[in-house]
Amino acid sequence: MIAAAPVPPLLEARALSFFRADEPVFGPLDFSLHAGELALVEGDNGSGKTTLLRLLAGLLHVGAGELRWRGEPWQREACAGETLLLGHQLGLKADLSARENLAVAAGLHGRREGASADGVLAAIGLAGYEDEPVRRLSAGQKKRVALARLRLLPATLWLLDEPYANLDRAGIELVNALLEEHIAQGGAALVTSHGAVSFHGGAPRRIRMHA
Amino acid sequence: MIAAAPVPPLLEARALSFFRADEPVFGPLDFSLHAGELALVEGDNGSGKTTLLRLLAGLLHVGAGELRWRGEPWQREACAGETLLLGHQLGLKADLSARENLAVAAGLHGRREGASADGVLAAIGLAGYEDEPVRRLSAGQKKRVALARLRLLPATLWLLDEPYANLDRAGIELVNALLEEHIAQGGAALVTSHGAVSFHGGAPRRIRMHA
Amino acid sequence: MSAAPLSRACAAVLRRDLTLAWRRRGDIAMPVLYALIVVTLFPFALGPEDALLQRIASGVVLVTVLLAMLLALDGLFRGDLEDGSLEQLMLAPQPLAPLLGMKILAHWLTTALPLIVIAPLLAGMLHLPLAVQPVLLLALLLATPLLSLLGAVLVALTAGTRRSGMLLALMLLPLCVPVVIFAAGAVAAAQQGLPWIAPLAWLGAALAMAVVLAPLACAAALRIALDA
Amino acid sequence: MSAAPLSRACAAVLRRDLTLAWRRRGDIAMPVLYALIVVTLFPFALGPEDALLQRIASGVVLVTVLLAMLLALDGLFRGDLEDGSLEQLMLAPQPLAPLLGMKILAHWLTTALPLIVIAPLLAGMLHLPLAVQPVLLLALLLATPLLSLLGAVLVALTAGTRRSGMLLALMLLPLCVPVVIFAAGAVAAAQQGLPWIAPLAWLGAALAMAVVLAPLACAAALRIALDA
Amino acid sequence: MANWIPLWVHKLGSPPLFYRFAGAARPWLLALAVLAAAGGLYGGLVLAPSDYQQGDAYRIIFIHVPSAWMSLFIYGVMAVASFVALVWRVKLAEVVAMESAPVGAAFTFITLVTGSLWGKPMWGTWWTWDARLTSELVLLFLYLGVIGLYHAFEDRRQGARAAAFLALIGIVNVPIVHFSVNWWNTLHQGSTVRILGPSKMAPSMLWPLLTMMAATKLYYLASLCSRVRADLLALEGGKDWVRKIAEAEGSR
Amino acid sequence: MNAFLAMGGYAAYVWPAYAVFFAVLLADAIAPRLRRGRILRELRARLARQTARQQRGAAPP
Ligand code: HEM
Ligand SMILES: Nc1ncnc2c1ncn2[C@@H]1O[C@H](COP(=O)(O)OP(=O)(O)OP(=O)(O)O)[C@@H](O)[C@H]1O
Ligand SMILES: Nc1ncnc2c1ncn2[C@@H]1O[C@H](COP(=O)(O)OP(=O)(O)OP(=O)(O)O)[C@@H](O)[C@H]1O
Ligand SMILES: [Mg+2]
Ligand SMILES: [Mg+2]
Repeated sequence: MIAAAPVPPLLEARALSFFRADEPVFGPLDFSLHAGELALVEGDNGSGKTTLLRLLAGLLHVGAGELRWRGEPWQREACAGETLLLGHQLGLKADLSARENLAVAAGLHGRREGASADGVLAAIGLAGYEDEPVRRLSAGQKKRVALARLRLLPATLWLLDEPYANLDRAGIELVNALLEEHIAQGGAALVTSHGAVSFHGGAPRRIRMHA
Repeated sequence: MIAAAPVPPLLEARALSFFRADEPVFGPLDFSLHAGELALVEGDNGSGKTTLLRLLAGLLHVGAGELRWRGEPWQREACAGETLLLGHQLGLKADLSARENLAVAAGLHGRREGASADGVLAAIGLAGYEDEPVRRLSAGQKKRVALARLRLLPATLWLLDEPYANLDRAGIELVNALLEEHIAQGGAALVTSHGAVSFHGGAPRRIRMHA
Repeated sequence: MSAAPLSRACAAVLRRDLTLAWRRRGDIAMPVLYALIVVTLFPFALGPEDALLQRIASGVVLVTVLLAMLLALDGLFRGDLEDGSLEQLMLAPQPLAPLLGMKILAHWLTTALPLIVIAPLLAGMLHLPLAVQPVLLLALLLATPLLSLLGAVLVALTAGTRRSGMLLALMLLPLCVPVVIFAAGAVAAAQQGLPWIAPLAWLGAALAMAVVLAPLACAAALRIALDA
Repeated sequence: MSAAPLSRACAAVLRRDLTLAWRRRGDIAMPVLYALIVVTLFPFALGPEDALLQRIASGVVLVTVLLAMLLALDGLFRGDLEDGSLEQLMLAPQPLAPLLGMKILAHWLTTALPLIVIAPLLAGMLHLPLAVQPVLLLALLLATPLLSLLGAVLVALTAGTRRSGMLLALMLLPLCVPVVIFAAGAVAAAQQGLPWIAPLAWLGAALAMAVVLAPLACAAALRIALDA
Repeated sequence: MANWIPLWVHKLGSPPLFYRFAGAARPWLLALAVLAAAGGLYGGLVLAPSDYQQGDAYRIIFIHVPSAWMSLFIYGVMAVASFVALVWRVKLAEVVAMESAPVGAAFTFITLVTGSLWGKPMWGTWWTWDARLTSELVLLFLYLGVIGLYHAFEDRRQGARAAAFLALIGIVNVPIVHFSVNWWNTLHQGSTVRILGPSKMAPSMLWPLLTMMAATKLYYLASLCSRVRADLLALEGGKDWVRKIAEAEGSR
Repeated sequence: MNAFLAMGGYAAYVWPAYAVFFAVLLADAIAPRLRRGRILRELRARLARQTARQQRGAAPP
């Protein structure tokens, strides 16, 4: 599947860079990501990982270089329904329960066939917390609710910014399992992380950012 | 040093617990910490690690049980000058530069003999960023500024809540080096963390929290 | 890969915001209390002459309601911005404008509507003649959604900045002035027994235009404000 | 293990807050602009009769200044609370009350003082007689720090909550009322050529008491509000 | 000899005991309140003659004045309970203070509405910015501030302590508001009020008034009992005695 | 009786005043009862959740 196929890559960056106040935040970057692939974005603190992910999600403008989506020039409308971003801020309303938060997300993105909010929450280790307002959850429990969203909504490309932070060991296993399942179903993912990621499904691609 | 000495422990908890809405957040907890000791607080997400550290810092009230400081009943005034807390929120003003942030902290706590803001920042890997407003730093760079504060201010007891989160490998090494130095100088520290902590100076004590 | 249809997405956003408002129903009461308080302060500051108060009643009520709305407007996107849900909304597969329109509608329902409901009480406390009150209500019913819509665009523009509250007030004022002039004009005309339809018709026309254009402008402003 | 002496700690806090205010000097202008806007709206809402405006001038200026201060008060601890610096302040080795006193002082210097500076302009816009203006200024000089101090206690109480803004207005009103009565009383007396010292003397006495007690109450309130 | 008093107070301070005590006392208090109200209203509305100046409109007095007194009295109770709650951290005192506030607000509201209904025929206006009326309005704001602050907190006990603090600051304000009658010498409709000063009041009007006063006090106690009971259940949700009650009611 | 209800021409003021008095106090009396029911219902739900959690915790995941 990764072989030089006639299928264009899902996402392709050519000499991509981003500028803040005319200074490059990350240098010209070349990479491509096919369906069924996982890429790790690596780099020291401040090297621009978060910035890259926000750019790929469509929140920031491309500074220079080119970005292609399934072979076409990248456009927000084309990939909005197929991309999910998990950022430093989780995007959960603290006053709503975990279940209600998932319902809102499903109202916008639709839901995967066969997936239900309660089922996803149970799978992620939050059974019994469905009706608790998110504000009462600890840092790691909140992160789990955000991960549950990934599993509930349909999407091809996942952009995960430090998904392992704040999670205990069981939580880290869970993220790995989620990623494996997603990749196996033909999805793609871009993940930033500092810790050693022990991903089971083969060595992931690596994208290095230089500070 | 850890042997049954006549010196009372720096910090001692007896059947300590904390309640929210009359439900225990963490169970009765017994531990003691001597000068020159490091204790790791371990537990799953939501087991009450953050809560414990905030309680020990004096931000929360003891629910039940007893807390002793150098053999005396714990009192805020007695240990305020000797305790430093590094929480999920770093306590940095985003509009001030790293150097100015450190100056404010030193204005309140005084500073260690021989330590200077610029020296500490350089040691922590932020040379060249002294005058950058903190808002322009990345997640890991902010964390480093907060760590620099630990090194600048005099204190006996450090309470560190997930100090490794958001840091790259060099940053993690740095935290370990900081801790070793602090312990070697007769300080004590309580550290929460999920990741495997490879602390060089001997096996640290462990305090397990049960969810 | 089936994004939800627009109508379902709009319903989800509206329901979400109304649920959130209901969870914090104490907050709904706050603009109302604020208005009540401001109106209470005036007799203390001006002295309690009934004739004087009656003369300025409609003006004070109008200004007060606008100020209370202005305060509440500030929070239109703040919460969503802080916890990252606004980003998630911007990444939704549906066009952003109608979703924001729903947010504005929910905001109007939860802040302006309660104010309109107690406006007669406020007016009564300042001895506004009973006959003028329907006109005041009509003016408020047209003026407040107009302000909500225009305000939302400005709130969106200031979303990326920290100093939003006051900046917002500053930017909203030039927009407030014509609205106040027309609304006060209608009430004053009614108080003097003159025809008062014309100024209200102008307000209605402006409202119709704003309903169409403001959500689009709001979406564009938001994308600009967060692009950094 | 040498905690800094109290005087140095106070200086550090004061310098920090003034530096922060200077970094965002745009924000300092905001209450001023807000007050200007509110005062501008009144002639539009009431119609431009000079006699009427002159009659209500001092009252409107007083209420406006108070409302602008109230808005700004809301942010007294917000920033520090969000980024965790308030916690750090509470964990400082010095007693909390004087440090908070410094914060309140800095806040008064950066929000109320600019308002007092432009108060003559506002009063002039509404045709307040020139002779009365010194009394108005004196009243404001006594009333605003009093409100800053009392307000700080209430802001501290709401520090742990989300819905601070409007709730604060509600809680502050009963404290505002006597202040407004005395300040307006002095100005009204001056406008009628009566002696106006007595009400100002009361304000001064209250201020002296508040300077001593409010920081202590503020510290106690903050510890209560953040204990969860 | 007098030893049993503090002991008794201490015992009642324990939530489960007070819960049972309040449950037992409430029906009696409520019955007495209804009885007194029935008697007072019969005396006030039927037996008492109409006033030579105000006609029958004065009969509003039998609810207006007791409510006005209660609005001040309850604030006093709330302030005392708040003080106890803050200084000794007594849970029951927190609950009493916080559950008094809504009742006090209700009586304040009644005073305002009945007063303004009385004012229309007597003064020709529903509302006027008289010092006494205004200070009653400010009292309502004080109550609402306490209630609002209490509910603004996530943790109920913390909210109770914060609101108790506010109630105490507010009590400083009560005399200020009261004296504002002197400082703010305006229309001062108070003189109309004095026509019926207690000394001048005929006994046939006085006894229904006093009976109604007793009725409102008893009602307050009854209401407080049921409110405190509900609040204790919410606060002590983790304790066994509450669980037993919950399970017992659930199986019914 | 009619004379009593007419209140000497002030019926429009006296009776609404009494109505408000009783309505407000009635609402005040009913509110804690409703709240009590709600609290107990929530408590039972929480207890059920807790036992569910404990059972899961006892069994290995
Ligand atoms: C909204 C309007 C009104 C409000 C808020 C109000 C408020 C009060 C308050 C707070 C008190 C208790 C004062 C104290 O014990 O210190 C009181 C007492 C009283 N009010 Fe009113 N009142 C209003 C209108 C009226 C009217 C229209 C009348 C009759 C013309 C009236 C007659 C009385 C009388 C007779 C007392 C008992 C005075 C006494 O204790 O000697 N009130 N009112
Ligand atoms: N809002 C901002 N304004 C200006 N500069 C910024 C802003 N946010 C980040 N930067 C700068 O841009 C660079 C890249 O930041 P970014 O947050 O993308 O890094 P990162 O790789 O995610 O780092 P970390 O691992 O610490 O999270 C950093 O040097 C930082 O100082
Ligand atoms: N503000 C709050 N109000 C109510 N409950 C809370 C609050 N904060 C945390 N909790 C609850 O208290 C428990 C302990 O939370 P705490 O944040 O101390 O956990 P933690 O061990 O730090 O977890 P994590 O590793 O996820 O950070 C959790 O079950 C959480 O749901
Ligand atoms: Mg980052
Ligand atoms: Mg934690």
